[in-house]
Amino acid sequence: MAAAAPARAATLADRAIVAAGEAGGALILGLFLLAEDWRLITAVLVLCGAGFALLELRPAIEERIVAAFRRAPATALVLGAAIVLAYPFGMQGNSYALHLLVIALLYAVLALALNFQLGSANIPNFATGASYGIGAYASALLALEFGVSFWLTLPVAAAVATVFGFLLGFPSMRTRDTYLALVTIAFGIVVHQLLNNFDWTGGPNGLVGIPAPSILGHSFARPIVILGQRVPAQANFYYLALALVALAILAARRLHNSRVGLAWNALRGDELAARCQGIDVVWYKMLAFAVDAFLAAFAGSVYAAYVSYISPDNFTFLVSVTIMTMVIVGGMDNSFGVIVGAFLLTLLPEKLRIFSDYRLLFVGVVVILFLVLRPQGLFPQRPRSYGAS
Amino acid sequence: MAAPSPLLETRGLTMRFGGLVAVRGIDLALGSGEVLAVIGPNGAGKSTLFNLVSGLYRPSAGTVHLAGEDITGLPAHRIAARGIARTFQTSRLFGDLTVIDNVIIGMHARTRTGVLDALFRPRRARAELAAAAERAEALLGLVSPDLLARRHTLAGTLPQADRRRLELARALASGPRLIMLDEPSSGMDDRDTDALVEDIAMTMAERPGLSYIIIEHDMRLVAALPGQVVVIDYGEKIAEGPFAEIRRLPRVQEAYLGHKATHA
Amino acid sequence: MDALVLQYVMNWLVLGCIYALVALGFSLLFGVLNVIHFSHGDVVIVAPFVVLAVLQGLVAAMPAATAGALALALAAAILAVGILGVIADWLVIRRFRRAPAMMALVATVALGTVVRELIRMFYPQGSNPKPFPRLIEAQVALGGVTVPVFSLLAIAVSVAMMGLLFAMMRFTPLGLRIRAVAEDRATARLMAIRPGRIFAATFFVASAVGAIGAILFASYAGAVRFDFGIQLGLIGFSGAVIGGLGSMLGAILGSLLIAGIDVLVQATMAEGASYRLVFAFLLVILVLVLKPSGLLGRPAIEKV
Amino acid sequence: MSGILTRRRLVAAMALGAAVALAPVAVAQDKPKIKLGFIGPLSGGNAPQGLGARNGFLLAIEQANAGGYPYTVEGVVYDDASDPQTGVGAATKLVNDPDVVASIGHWNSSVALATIPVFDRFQMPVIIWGAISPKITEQNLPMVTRVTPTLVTENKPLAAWAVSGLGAKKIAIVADTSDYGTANAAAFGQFFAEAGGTVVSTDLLPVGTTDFRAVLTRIAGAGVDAIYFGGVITEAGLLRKQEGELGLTVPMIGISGFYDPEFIALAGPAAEGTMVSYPAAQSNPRLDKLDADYTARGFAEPSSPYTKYAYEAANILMAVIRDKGIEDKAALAAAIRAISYDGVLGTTTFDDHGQTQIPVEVIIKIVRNGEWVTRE
Repeated sequence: MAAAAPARAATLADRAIVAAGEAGGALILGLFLLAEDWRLITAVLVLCGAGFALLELRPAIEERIVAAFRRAPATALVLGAAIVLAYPFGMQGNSYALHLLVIALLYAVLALALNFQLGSANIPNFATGASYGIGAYASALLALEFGVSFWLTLPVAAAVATVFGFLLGFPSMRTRDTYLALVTIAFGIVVHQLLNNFDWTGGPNGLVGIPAPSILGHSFARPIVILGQRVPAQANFYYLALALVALAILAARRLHNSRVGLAWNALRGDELAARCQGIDVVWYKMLAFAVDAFLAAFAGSVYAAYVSYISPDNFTFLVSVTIMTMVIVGGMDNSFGVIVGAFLLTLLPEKLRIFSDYRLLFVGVVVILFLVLRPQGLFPQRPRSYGAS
Repeated sequence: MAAPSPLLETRGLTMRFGGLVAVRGIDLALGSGEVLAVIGPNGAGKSTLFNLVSGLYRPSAGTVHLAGEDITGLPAHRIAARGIARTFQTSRLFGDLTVIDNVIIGMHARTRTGVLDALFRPRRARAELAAAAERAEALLGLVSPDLLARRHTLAGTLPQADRRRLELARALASGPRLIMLDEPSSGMDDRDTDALVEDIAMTMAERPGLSYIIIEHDMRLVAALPGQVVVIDYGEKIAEGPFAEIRRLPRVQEAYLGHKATHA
Repeated sequence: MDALVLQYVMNWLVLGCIYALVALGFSLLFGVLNVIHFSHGDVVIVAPFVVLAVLQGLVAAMPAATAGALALALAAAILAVGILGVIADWLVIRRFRRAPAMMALVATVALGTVVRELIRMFYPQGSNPKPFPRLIEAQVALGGVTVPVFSLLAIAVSVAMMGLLFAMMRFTPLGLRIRAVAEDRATARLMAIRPGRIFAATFFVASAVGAIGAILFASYAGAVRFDFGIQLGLIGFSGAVIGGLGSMLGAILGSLLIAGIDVLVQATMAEGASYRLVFAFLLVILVLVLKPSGLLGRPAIEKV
Repeated sequence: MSGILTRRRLVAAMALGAAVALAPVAVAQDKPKIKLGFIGPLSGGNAPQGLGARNGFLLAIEQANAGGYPYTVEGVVYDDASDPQTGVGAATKLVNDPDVVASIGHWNSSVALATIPVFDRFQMPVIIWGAISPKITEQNLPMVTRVTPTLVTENKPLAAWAVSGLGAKKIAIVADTSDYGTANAAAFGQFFAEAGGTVVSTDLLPVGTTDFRAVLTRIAGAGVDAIYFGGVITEAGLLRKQEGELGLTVPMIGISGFYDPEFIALAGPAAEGTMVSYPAAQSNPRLDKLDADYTARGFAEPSSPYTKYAYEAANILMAVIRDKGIEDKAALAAAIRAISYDGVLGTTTFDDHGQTQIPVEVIIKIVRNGEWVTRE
């Protein structure tokens, strides 16, 4: 008898809710991406705000939607995959919208990476930006200095960053909370300063002319043409980043629903009690740092190849704080929430360009409002279910 | 009735915090299947003793042996893996996780899945977790059918008595050789205490080989337990023996009942 | 003493003292509220702007009175920033009292952005650096070198403030109450202390002390810009943490240590200047690896 | 069911939003409309540079619109916040807008280096108005040209003058660790040594440094004839002020990066005697008129040293667009490189890498009585 709570078969209503949810989400996102008029952008934002207010006031609605997704996972997966794969073709050739999507997806990977730590294990880490940078630099240097193919630099860069992640995790053996937070802040600053000061990293000028990857002779710098439909070159990286997000989600799910995820959750809840259950907290903390660095490095490699130029300014303390904010605003230990957080905080500042000077001010105010009004995050953690699948 | 090599043996166990000596030269011996009650006034060093045995503190002097093996100063998770489980005076459940999550975490030392398994062999990892979930449910059913019914609620929302039971279930989940219960009755009324005595008696009947060390204040509970009683005051062992004898010793009455006069 | 060494030592002491005034705020707030107020640096840097604004207003009104105007401006700035700290708490920080520490951290980072942007946009020509007057221009001869009186003043003011703060915490009813709340909020409440008022008072004191630090900082640098608060806050925070949060003496020690390594590296290493942040923050990491709760912090023995 | 209900409301609201967005802004105009892009730091510590440049850009457009230009030009201004990623976002937004014909951009070299691949890939001519890293034109991307002299062209004559004119034998170099500072320090150091001087020390300090005393104390001990500073206004002002305080009386020199009244305001009386090299060709009647126009226009922000570059870049763009039309971007880019433009900077021509060839004959500007004057 290992059944989880709701194991009913999916009803037609469930499927309808799933379809409506996914299509609606895609539509709102598209509208937001393509909108140029400040009134429309404000309208979409107000709409989203109203939506969350509704969920806050009527938790039953949220429960119903979640239940529907749980009962109709196949529908959700197939429809979701179809939507995200076809998405670039719905952007009307708008390369700016595609660019925003690529950046948002990369930040989603970074936020998912940090979520292993911050969400699952409640270990503060203000150095995800540094791992992101280490990955980007490792990958770019390999490509530029040794002509290594992008696909090969990916795992190597990830390995390099993972080593640094373990190193950073080392102090976590003894330091905790605010003290550990400062260690990671310091690490991030040191990495940024060193990238800026060394000669072989290109100094403040960074690295120029990082080649775009290619696959089967198709360079990622060229537009995609399928059935006469032409989408801008950014779509290549959209799919690459998408694959990375899918990978990150898969890893997050598997780890979350395993002994490892439980151990992280345990040391989040009560480190001392966790130790008494036989959990080697030092190992699990360092592991969390390593996993974070590993995934962040992937995002870094893709970013370097996408923009073809990196400099230390891409990997500042502020970037780490932004990633941290994405996880907390999105909802700790909830992959979907974290992705929403990443999209929100990537797109919001871009879309607030219309408010020009007030942009940063608005972003700051919005973040504070989110934290105050929905402290558990947009999509809070949900209990595990056992034996359902 | 003591076994040739006792299950747990401490020799000269001592703990100093700066100038303060919390535990001084304590010798204990406990065989398989035995029960030991530890009593003494507040601040006598009982919990410190537990923390030394379970590896949360590293002793300033003295040794701890488990079934002949020296486990002095090992980190807590290693000691837990060797078969010593414990509960805490104020319950330390993982409140933001479900009841069943708590029990499965208790099995951490008995399960194997690592990161790579979780990532690349999901089937095996899932099977292990499913098996763990099944065992956890069985265990919950044993400790309390009521708890089993609430296995998907968050542990933080449980009432006091159920928390205590869940802690017991979590401790049992690791399949220990020795369970240390730190004041299981604290904060309970008489009815809950009676239920607790029943729970403990039942698990003892269910797992005959298991040893217990129980810190207790409630004399009714101590009286109901089989086995020896150790009295600690000012960090030192001042008496040892069956409860019926211990309670009559003047030094114990002075040390213990003197402090606890209001309660007694 | 060698004239150069004396210069370095003065430089170190002035910087260390200024950082310490900011660090003390972090430490005080953490000790009492268990909260990291990451926008502290941005809040206190408002002080020099208030000084400038008030000075300008006063000079426009009556061009004669300069010394009096300066005193008035300083007082106004300290008061205003003290109140600003209370407002920051009231608007944002108090909402995270029971939340996980990281939420307060992230929220206050966002709050810092807001404060910074508000200065930039609403102070006239807010993006530009503003020259900030030296409070005292005179110089004295000391051990063979001329030393600005300001440096001595900065050190004296800082030490006096530290002393005042210690005395306040130890001997005044307010200090006793603050310590009571820091020790045990629930018990303090039973003793008819209202934690809400104590929190406000703590924010006021921490921000006002930080404001003095920020004014000295601007005056020592010779200018103030809307984003100077970031680094001031970060270094003050680091000083407080490596000293051991909650320990006022630790905050001072930590700040002196960071200022010390900064000056030392720049003074002695050929390319030291470009690595000054690297060394400062490596020191931070090193201290925390060796002393996980900071130099004078209470070691975290957890009660079981 | 409630889920579906919400969804319906969503659609209604979206339709409403779309209707609002599409409401036409009916303006009767016979001239065709085009847009020109501008990117620069409009927020953050470098905002003064960016805002001054933006105003120059807008002023050029306003004057064109008022002066019988064949198109109605609209300026599209985006902030890059000195952040490469934000800059790439802005550049992508510009190239994506079919109405934007060409752009000018960037004060920070790191941002420019990040965005020029975007401009190049999406075929939009871009003129760099502020970023000075040699790497920008070294790549020789066809779409990219630059109206500012690189550091090399400004530092070389200054270094030669420092040795021969100023008579400095030993010099200490101070700069920040940004691209601007490091490149300046390297270029000046090289040229100064080539001219026969000795570089005693080179100190680069992280951006945001406000206290230079430790470095200055060491320099004071080394006994130098002058200090070269290769950074921008804030740090230059603080450095000079603190120099005076430490009794370091040797002159401070630099390139035009801090040739700004703001510097004098910051350094106060200590600014006296500070000398910078300044491209001589830049002083001409057109420039004086720009200054007058700028003042007359009443912008909220003061002009910056980059106002004229952005102004000139915009004018060059509009000049080639007038000739070549708006369709063929490659032709536009080629025309920019081929131009010989008479403007506020003098006569601008570009080399085969798109770098301006304005001859840099420098004059020395010095602070006297709280004002920048030409040193005779």
